[in-house]
Formats: sequence, structure tokens, C-alpha cells
Amino acid sequence: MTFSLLAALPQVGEMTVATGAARWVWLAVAFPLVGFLVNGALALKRPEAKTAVSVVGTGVLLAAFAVAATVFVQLRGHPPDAPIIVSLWSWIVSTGMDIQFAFQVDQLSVVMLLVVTGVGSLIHIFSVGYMRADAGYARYFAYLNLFVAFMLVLVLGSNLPVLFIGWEGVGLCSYLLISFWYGDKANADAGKKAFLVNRIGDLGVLIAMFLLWWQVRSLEFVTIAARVPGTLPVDGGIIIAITLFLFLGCVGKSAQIPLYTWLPDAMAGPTPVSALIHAATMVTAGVYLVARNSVLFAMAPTTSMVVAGIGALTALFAASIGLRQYDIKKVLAYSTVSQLGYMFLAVGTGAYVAGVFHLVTHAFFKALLFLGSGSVIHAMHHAYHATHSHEDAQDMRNMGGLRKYMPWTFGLMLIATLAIAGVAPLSGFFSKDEILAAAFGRGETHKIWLLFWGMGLAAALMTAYYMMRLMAMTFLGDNRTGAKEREHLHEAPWIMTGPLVVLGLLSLIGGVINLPAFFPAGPHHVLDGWLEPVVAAASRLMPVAMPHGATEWALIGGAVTIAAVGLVLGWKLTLANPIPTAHDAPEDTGFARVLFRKYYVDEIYDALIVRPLVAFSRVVLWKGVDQGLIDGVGANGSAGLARALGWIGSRLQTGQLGFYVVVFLIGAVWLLRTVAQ
Amino acid sequence: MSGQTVFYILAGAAILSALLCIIQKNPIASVLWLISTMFALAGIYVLLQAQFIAAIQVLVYAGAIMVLFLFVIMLLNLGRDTGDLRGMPVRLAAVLVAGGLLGELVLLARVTPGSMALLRGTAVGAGTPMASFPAGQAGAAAPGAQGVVGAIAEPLFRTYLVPFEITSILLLAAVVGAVVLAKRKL
Amino acid sequence: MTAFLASIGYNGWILHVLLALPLIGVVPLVLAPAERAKRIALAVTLVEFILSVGLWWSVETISGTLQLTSSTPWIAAWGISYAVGIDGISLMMVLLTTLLMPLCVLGSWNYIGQKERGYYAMLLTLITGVIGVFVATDLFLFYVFWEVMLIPMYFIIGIWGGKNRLYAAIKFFIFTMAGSLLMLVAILALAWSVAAKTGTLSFDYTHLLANAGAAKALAPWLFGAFALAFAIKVPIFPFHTWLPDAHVEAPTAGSVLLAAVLLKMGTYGFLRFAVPFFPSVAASPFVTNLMLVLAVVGIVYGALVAMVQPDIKKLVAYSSVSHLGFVMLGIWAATVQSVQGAIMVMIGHGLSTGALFFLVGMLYERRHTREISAYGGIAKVVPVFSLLFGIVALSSIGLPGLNGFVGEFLVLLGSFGVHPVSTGIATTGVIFAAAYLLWAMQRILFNKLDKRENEALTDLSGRELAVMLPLILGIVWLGLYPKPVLLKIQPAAFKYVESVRGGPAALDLVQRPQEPGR
Amino acid sequence: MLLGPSLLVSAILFTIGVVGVMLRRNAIVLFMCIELMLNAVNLTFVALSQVLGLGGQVMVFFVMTVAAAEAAVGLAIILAIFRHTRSVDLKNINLLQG
Repeated sequence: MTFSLLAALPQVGEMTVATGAARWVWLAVAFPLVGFLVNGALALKRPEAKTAVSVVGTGVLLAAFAVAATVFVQLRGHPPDAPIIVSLWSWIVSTGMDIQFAFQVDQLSVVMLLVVTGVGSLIHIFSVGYMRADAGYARYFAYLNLFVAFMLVLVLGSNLPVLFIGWEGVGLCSYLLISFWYGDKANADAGKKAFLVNRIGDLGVLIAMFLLWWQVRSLEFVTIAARVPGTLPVDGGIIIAITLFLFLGCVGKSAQIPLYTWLPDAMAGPTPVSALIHAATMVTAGVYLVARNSVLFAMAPTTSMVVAGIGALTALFAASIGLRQYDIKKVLAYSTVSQLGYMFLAVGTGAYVAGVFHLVTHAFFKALLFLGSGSVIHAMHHAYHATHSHEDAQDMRNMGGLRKYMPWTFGLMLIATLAIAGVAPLSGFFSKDEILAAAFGRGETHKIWLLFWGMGLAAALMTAYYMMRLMAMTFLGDNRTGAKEREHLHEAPWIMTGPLVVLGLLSLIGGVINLPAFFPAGPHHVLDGWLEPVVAAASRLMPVAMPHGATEWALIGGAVTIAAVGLVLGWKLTLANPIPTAHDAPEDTGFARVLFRKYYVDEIYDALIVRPLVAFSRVVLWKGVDQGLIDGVGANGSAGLARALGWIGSRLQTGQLGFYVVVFLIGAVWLLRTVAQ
Repeated sequence: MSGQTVFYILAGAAILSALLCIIQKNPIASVLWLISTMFALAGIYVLLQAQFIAAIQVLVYAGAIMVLFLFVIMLLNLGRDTGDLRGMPVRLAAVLVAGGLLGELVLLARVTPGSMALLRGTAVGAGTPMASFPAGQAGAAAPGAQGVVGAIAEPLFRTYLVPFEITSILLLAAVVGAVVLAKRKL
Repeated sequence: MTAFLASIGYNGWILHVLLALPLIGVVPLVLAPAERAKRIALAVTLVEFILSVGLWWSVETISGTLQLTSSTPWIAAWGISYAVGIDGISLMMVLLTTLLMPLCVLGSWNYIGQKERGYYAMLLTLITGVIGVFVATDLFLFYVFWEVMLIPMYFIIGIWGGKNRLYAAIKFFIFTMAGSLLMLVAILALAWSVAAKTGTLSFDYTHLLANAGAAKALAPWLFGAFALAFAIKVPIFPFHTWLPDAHVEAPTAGSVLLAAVLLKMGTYGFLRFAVPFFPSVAASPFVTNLMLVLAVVGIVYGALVAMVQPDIKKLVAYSSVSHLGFVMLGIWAATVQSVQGAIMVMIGHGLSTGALFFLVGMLYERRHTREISAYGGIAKVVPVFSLLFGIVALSSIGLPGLNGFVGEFLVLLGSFGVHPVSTGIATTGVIFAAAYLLWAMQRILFNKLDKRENEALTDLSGRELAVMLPLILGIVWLGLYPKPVLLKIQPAAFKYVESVRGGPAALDLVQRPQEPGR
Repeated sequence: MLLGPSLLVSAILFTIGVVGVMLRRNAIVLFMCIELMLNAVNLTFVALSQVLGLGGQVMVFFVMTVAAAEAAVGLAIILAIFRHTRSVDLKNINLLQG
């Protein structure tokens, strides 16, 4: 993109003209895009040039992070009063419409920028080690770079269509990465399922866009935030429809009930992919969308209630399924769905900053957990590969006692587990506590929020339980992998554990971003201050009543005890009786089976929607209407009619002269009679 | 006996022999009866003052064409008795058609020069009905001046010259056709 | 650039040359020996394309009226003249045709084994027919070119087609012919009723348009005849069964042209003739609702039936029915955005479906089967092919950033204001589009590479890449920077909406519409 | 003048000819019946020529020539068919059927 292109472009509406580092924000997108092109070419032409690929792949990400950091610094230096718009070129032009391909730089997008590029770089470094043995190495990095590029477009987009480019782009990349090992059908199916379910969500975003356009004649976030409060009635039918459709998009993308089924299946992709896409970045796009349009959601309290409701319900529902899963990545997948439920509970209650805060901390410890499990799986693969056994390397029942072999991974994952459970000084505690406090606070005025708070608390208990169960089954107790494999178990190489350490640190001190008032030391409410200009309008419409004093302390005490109880229970119950290895473990019975089978939701969807739709379109539409009705009756039918008439005609020509004469004479006589009259 | 009775005798003979001609089982008998019908017709022509036509009828029609028929029957020795009457449904149809036809044509009996004049719309009162048919007058008077053959020749070679030439071409075509069809191999 | 064009009097002769060149090209082609035929055809089509590119600069579409018009009396007695002209819409269609033609010739390089001379001669006559339809501004001339276009297509499908090509060719011919005969009657009736009112019998487009009111009494019937002829061509839902058969049996180049250009004649017909002539009938609630229902049904029905097709070409054919359902939705919603979107979909669909058919043709050339089940996991064996197939499939699904999205987005956005419910249902079509194409892509590219023949597949050759490159460039360019094209077609869309809504396209100037929730 | 009665006779003859054509299956007899019908027509021509002028009688000539030509060609055809199928029965001459 040449500089002249930049200068020649018209600026849009009431935004500050881009100055300083913010003008180069489009570089953050350009770098991964270039990375994608280079790696893509390498994948096609010389896939074995692995070092070149890894250098380009990670280098590009670090460059993007550097750009993000400089933009952050510039914004921190002198925060602009209005969002900075960097318009590259005008994209869709029609009468009264001029949609720009433009990026918006403000506090919220910078936070997301930092998270995406930061965590993304760590995961890229981890992938260098994890994917080294894989043949499709170059292709993997190409897709990963493309994903980051699209994610940045999503985060930086200054209007809904540009956001939609990123929105569908990340869907595409998750499709490509989930079915990365497309050799076997299961992965390809999982990828297709992910894309289709996302697509159902995208339908919502599309319709919301159309509604918005016909109401305010613009799709720019800034213009929407300015015009909507004036033109649309608060809690009116239109604003509820818009926000509900937007939320439908979020449900699809961030895997909330009912469109969450694709996330657990997405574990079919490589583990770093799950860490990046299905924990840290893509799934949080839904939360970002709500936060970005906080004004709309604040103007529609009924929708916010629905958002909070579904968030709480998903948190509880997913956590319950996580209790009985044996595949280490499935547990983490359901944990992600549950934590996303928390975030939506937060933005539903109007605590947008708490939602973003939890998003950031969750990105840290969930990425750490996923990468940690990646190291474990990597080691297990290595061991099973050495002894050519075909055990499932991801099944926790085959692990156990890995503490001795992988001390670093164990230590770091323990930190992450404590963080996610909400143990005091770690980051998870602050973000989750703030959400529950906000929910409780709102509970005073709207009773239903107490129910949501209760569901959140129960989900917290379950989270602590299944995380500790995971740790116990993998690291503690005695090893079940098998005598011969044991020698091959060893710590993952430094290139993989390095990023884990950084993420561990971030999980530890993550809380500092937004320390609550009661915390003795350190700067308070940093993130609140930072995001204040973005959510100011929304919090005026839907103020968040944070409990203070006695109730606040009670809540904190409750949360801590819940966490402790969950952890102890998880540890004790799992190690109480010896755990059978995977292939001789008995089939679960009763409610446990239902949980393990994920409430049979997948099967229900398949039976109720997918199979009947396919059958309907094959039998009724294609065979019935198309072949039968239109072709059968219409085209071939009339042809058949013509042929039949022809046949009757030929029957008349019997060849018998006598017959002809008779017919001829009858005609003659009849003619005579008519003439004679 | 007056012309009237002769006409009726000849007419009866013609109809009778025609009937017998189609009823005969044996084709040769049919041919012969047909020839007798032709002779009866020739007689009627004479009565209608068409003497030349009568002569031609006897000469060409009865003489040439009927002989040709006889010759072909003899050639294919079809003299045997061939029961070739058609089945019941056709007979029914035949009766029906014949009835219909007769129903129509019997009305012709009442046609007289007078009724024709009426048809032509000329006033009946102007003398005899024949008055309104000048051509008829001339036709009847002509034999007197140029003789029977001359009367015919005059319109044949003057007004109807073109059709005459066409018929000659037709005959040529017929001859060629007959030769080609009948020859065993060219 | 415009100065250079003006200097060579480009505007004067270009349209006539575009029409005549292919026909002139046929002569050397037929005389040359068989294997040189394709080279001559390629040369002619390339020259044609290079010449046509000048149109982009020389045609000033701002005013929305017909440009470069020239008219010479042909059958003076009946007021029929050889009149040609071009405006925003037809400019785009002509450029699309001239772009695709050399690619078609290149695409069927070694696909066509027997009777090459005849084949390429047919292709060249097809160009004249197609361009003729888009530039004719004399109704009678339009009808002549409409028939001229039909005959070569019939032979291309009938002679060089697949197994039961005759059935397909005859079905295609009869379907289109039935419609066009009705149209001929309507054209004549219109011309005569106008002649009765104005005293001069003439088939000139502007003349008829000016006083189309004369045929007020017959208007519903005439509109019905025009609409039926174009509906069969589009194809709209009940009249679409000829399309899958024609596509399955047609050779690659035939399918590409059929999908990319011939289908657009139907929609072009609606935009240029059917609706502007009888705006009162077209705007009547019954007609609009009927057409909208048919469009939406077309979208959903086409997508659903495409999902279950075992044959890849039939799948793409039904996807065309679905895509053109969008175009019809855009035309009948009659807001500037939706009509502009409709024209964009017409162009975009031409590129992406054309590319898709080329790719399927290349597969067919290697494996001689179109059954999706015969393939599987070929991404490992033919990576370049899979990459291109992926890009083209995504553009036809309407992934934002590629050309499909821009058109569909504008159509849906434009029609939402006027008919929210039907547009809502149409948007679900976007999901089904993703469903059937991804499912097909998965069964062909991914899954296990279990069949032995698939391992022997060779990746794309230089020639095939040359065919695909311009299309892929077009797809990405239109997706990211459609502004110039959008500006070119905006005036034509604006004028069309004005003629349908009578008076300035009120709905789209920046001013609040009524509550959409009715 | 005998006009009325002769027209009646020709009508009767014509009807007999028609019946003959319909009833008989033998090709030759069929021809004869046609000849009979032609004669009936001749009779009407002659009868009316008294009233309408000699043109009628000229027509008789033409009818005769046509009859002759028709008889010649017809019989030749029958000869050819006979050589082929050894019979003149109409029932089995039906090659030209639909």
C-alpha cells in the first residue's frame, strides 16, 4: 500500500485525523498478510524450508506486536478525545452511501490489538516447536498468519462491513486450521461444522447491519453511537431487534448456547490453534462486538438481560459438561465456553470493562492451559510414537504422575489452574470477582440478576473442581502411560516452555490491570480509566451498581471459599480411587454418561435439523419438485403428449385402401349435405 | 315409341347392368356388364342430341378401356371366382353412405330448365325458360350449320385449347408411367 | 487515454467492429487446417478483448443515457434500423463477454478433440450474438441477435457435449425459443400500438420508450410476454430445469459462457426492456410480490437442491439459479443500492461461476467424471488447483473481501428497506450457499485420498493457470476495490429505479424511510 | 328435354359405383366401379350441355382422357403389385400404413 494511497484518501466524518503512530496502524494488518503470502508461496513451492517459514511467521507477528505497542504508547501519551480513523480507500460506493475500508484506533481496539498480537506471538513461538515434525509446517504458518491478519481487521474495523470482513475471515481461517489434517474425515467435518455454525451467526450480523443502515443511514461505529440515541426510542422494538440480531452473531462466533457445539469439535485442529483461536482471540470477537456497540446494548435493557441470561446459562451448562470429559482438550474447550459465558454475563449487566478485563486475563491463563496441554500431548505422542502403541495421546486416563517428568509444565499449569479457579492474588480472581460483584450489584434493582449471580457462583465451583481434576489426573498420582513409554516422557523443549513461562507470569500479575479499590497496594481501576471514553455513553444509560463495604467483603470471602472448596474436592475425589487406563475403562453410567455424551446435544441437532433438511431437499425438492413436477410434467410431459398425439395419428393410416375410401366418402356425403342446405 | 319410353328402357338397362356389374363374383362377368352399361349410356347420349359423344363413348370407352380391363384380367388369369365382398361393418357403412348419397341426389330429379333459370335469377316470364340460356340455344342450333362433329370441334379448339393440350401431356405421362411400372426390369 | 481514443475516432466504429470482427474471423478459421483453428480463434478473441477495453474510458455513463449510439435504416419500410448504443449496464456485460471469450478458447484448447473448426466458428458467432443483444437499441435487432445467440449455443451443446447432449440441447433450445416467440409477438404489438398513436412505425428503443403508454390496454399482456421470455432465460424458479441439463452436457467453454453471460441476458432484459416499458404493470403489487416470492424461492430452493446434487456441474448450475435469485430480488426491490447490487452480482457471478466451471472442466479433462464421490483428498496431490478452487468457491459463497460479497451485500441491504421479510429469508440463502459449496469442496479436496486414480492427477499446467489468473485477479480486485465499477453502473441503476418508481428515486436520497416493520 | 330424369339416372349410377367401390376387395373391380362413376358424371355433363351449351360435351372428352390415363396407370400398378404379391386382394396391399 503505497504512501501516496494514504495521503490521497478522504477522511470520514467527525473523527480526529490520524496523526503520529496511529497512521501506520494498517501496518499491523499488513505484516501478517505479507507473512501469509510468503509462507503460502513457500508452502506451495518449497514446503521443507522450515527455518525460513518459522522466521517469517514469528517475525511478522512480533513486528505487528511492535506496531501495536507503539500505537499504545502514542495513545497513552496523549489520549485523543475521539477515536482516530485511518481510512485506506473507499470500498462500497452508492447513492448516499460511501463505506470506507478504514481502521479505527481507540482505547478498546488497542487493548484487543495488544492481546491478539501479544498472545499470538507467544503461540507462534510455541508452534515452531510443536509443529516442527509436521509436513504441512509452511501451510500451517500461512494459515496462522492469515488468521491474525483477519483478526486484526476485525478488531480495527471502523465500520460494521469491515468488521464483517474480519468476522468471516477468522471463520474461514478457523475452518482451514481445524481441518488442517484434512486426511481423515472427522477433522474435515469439524472444520465444516465450525464454518457453518459461524455462518448462521453471521446471518444475524448481516441483518443487524441492514436494520442499522435503514435507521441511521450509516454503518460507521462512531456515527451509529452518535445518531442512534437520538433517533431510536430506548428499549423500542427496533433497537431490541438490532441488538438481538447482533447478539445472534456473537452467539455463533463466541460459542454460546445454542450455537456452541462447534467449539468442542474444533479441538480436532492442532493444539496451538485451539489456544490461539478457540481460547484467546476469535471466540472473544463476540464480546468485542458487544463492547464496541455498548451504546446500542445499553439502550436495549431487555436484550442485555437476554445476553446476561444466556451468558450465565452457558457458563453453568458448559462447566457441568466439563466435569466428566476425559480428553484433556475437550475439558479446556468446555471451560472456554463457560468462561465466555462469564464475559457475556458481564457485558449483559453493563459491566463492559469487567467483560474486557476477564477477556484479557482469560486469554492469558487459558492460552497457558492449552499450550501446557499441548506440551503434555506432544510428550505423550513422542512416547507412544517411540513404542508404536496406538493409545489416545489426549486421554487423561492414560496420563498420571507427569509431575516427575514435566516439572515446568506442571508448575505453570498449576498457576493457570489457580488463576482460572479464582484464587486470591492471581488475575482470574479479580476479573471473575468483578463480574460476579457487578451481577450481584444489579441484582438489587432487577431480581433476575441474583439468579444469574447464583448460576455464576455454581459455575465457579465447578470450574475449580474440573480444573483440579484435570491437574490431578494428568500430573499427580501414579503414572498410567505404561512401563516402556515412561522412559520417553520428558519436558518439552525450551522453545515451547518459554512462552508458557511468559504466560504464567502474565496470569500471575494479570490482575494488576484493573485492581479493585479495596486492594491495599498498586494503582486502582487502571483498565476502567483507560476504557472510560469508550464505554462512557453506555454506562450513563445503564449504570453499574458495584456493591461496597460489607457486602463487597462478603462476596469476596464467598468467592475465595468457593474456589478453595472446588480445588480440594477436585483433588481429593479424583485421586480417591485408582483410575483405569483408557482402553480398559468401563463405560460411564447414569448421569455421568449424559455429561460425557455432552447431553447428546450434537446428536439432537443432527437428528432435528441437519438430516431432515438434507433428506427434505433431496427427496422433496430435487426428486419431487425438480425432476418430478417441473421436468416430469412440464418439459417431458408435454413432449410425451406430442408423441402420443403422433401415435394416434399414425394409427389412422391403416394401409387398407378400403378404409380410406369409406372415410373419404363419408366426408364427401357430409360435405354435400352442408353445401346443399 | 316416343323418345321418352326409349329413354326409360335405356336408363333401366344401364342401372340394371351397373348393379349386376358390382354384384358379380366373377370379374370377367363384371367387365361385360360394365360394357353393357356403357352401351346403354351411349344410347342415352344419342337421345340427348350428343351423337358424337355417343360414338366416342362406344369407340373409346367401351372399345378401348374396357378391352384393356379384359386384357389385364385375362393376363393375370383372375377369371376365378373371388369371394371378395367386405365384412359386415363395411356393408353397414356402404348402406349408410348410399342412403345419404341418394337422399341428396334424388332431389336432382326435379331440376328443369325453369328451376335453373330461377336459380339464375332471370325473369321467368321472358318467353320459354330456355330463353335465359343463350348458350343452350346456340348449342342446340349448331349441329345444323357445321354438322355434329363441327359443333363440338369449335369450342374444343377455340375456348378449351389449353386444357386440350394439357390432356395430351397427361396421356403422354400415363403411357410412360404404364411402361415403367409394368416392365419387369429396366 | 480518452484523448488517444478520441483521436482515432474510437467512439464511432468500436461497436460495429466488436460485432463484425468475430464474423470476419470465422472465415480464415474455417479455411485453415484443423489444428491452426484454435490459434486463429484465440487471436481474434484477444484482439476483440483489447479493442473492447477502450470502452471503459470512452463510455461516459454519468448521464445514464445511451452512449455511442448510431443508427442506419435496415428495413426502412417497417421502421427497423440497425441501431446500437451502450450504457452502464451493457458496458459491463460487453466487457465481461470479451474478457471471457479468449479464456474460453484457451480453456478448451485440448478439451475439444473433434471438429475444432466448427467449434471455434460457433464460439465466434456466439460472441457476435451476445454482444449484439447487449448493444442493440432497436427492438427488432435485439430480437434477431437474441435468436442468433441461441443457435451456436445449441450446436456447442448438441455436438460437443456429453452423453445425452441432444436432450439437453433440444430442451435448452425449446425453452428459450418458446419464451422468445412470445416476446416477438409482444415487440410487434408494442411497435404497432405505438405506431397507431404516433403515426410512424419504428422499433427504435428510445422512441418506443417515450410513448410506451400507447399500449396501455395491452400493457399487462405485453409485460407478461416480455417477463416470461426473460424469466426463462434468467432462469427464475419454475422455468429453470433446462439449466442443470444444459450445464451437465455442455463442454467447459459452453458451460462457462452459458453461466457467465447468457443467463445475464434475462436480467438485462428485465432492466432494459420489460420493466421500463411498462412501469405501471411492473410496479403493481401483484407483479412485484409474485416476482419477489419467486426470487426468494429461487434463492433458497436453488441452494437446497444444489446441496444434494451428486454431480458437481449440476451443483454449480443450481448455485447459479440461487445467485440469479439474488439479482432478481435486487431488481424487484427497486432501490438504487439493490439494483446496483444486482448488476454487481451479475458481474461477480460471471467471474466466480465461470472460474468454477473452468476448474471443474479441468478436473473432467483429467478424470472424465463429474461425480463428486469419484474424488476425495486430492488437495495433497494438486495443491495449486485446490488453492484456486478454494478461492473461487469462497468468492461464490460471498466471503467478504471477495467479489461475491459486495454484490450480495448491496442487494440484501437495498431490498431490506422495502421488503424486510423476504430479504430476511433470502439472507438464509447465504448459509445454504456456504453449506453446499463447503460440503462439495470437502468431498473433493479433503477427506481420505483413497482412490488410486486420484493419486495420478497432475496439477494445473501453464495454460490452465493463464486461464485462471485473470479470473482470480478479477475476483480479488472486485472484492477489495469495486468503487470504479460501482460508480460506472450507478447512473444506470439510478435511472432504472427512477423509471420504476416514477420520479426521482425518492427512497434512496438521504431521508428517513417509513418504518420497515410493516 | 329429358334433363330431370337423366340427372336422376346418373345419380343412381354414381351411387352404385360408390357402393361397388366400398364393397369389393378386388382391385380391378374397384377400378371398374370408378369407371362407372366417371360415366355417371359424363351423363350429367351431356344432360346439362343441352341447357348450358356445348362446353359440357367438351368436358366429357377431357373426362374420358383422364379416365383412360387413370385406367392405364392403375392397371400397370396392379400388374406390378400382382407380380410381387401374387394377389390383387386389397387386404394385403397395405405397405403404406402409418
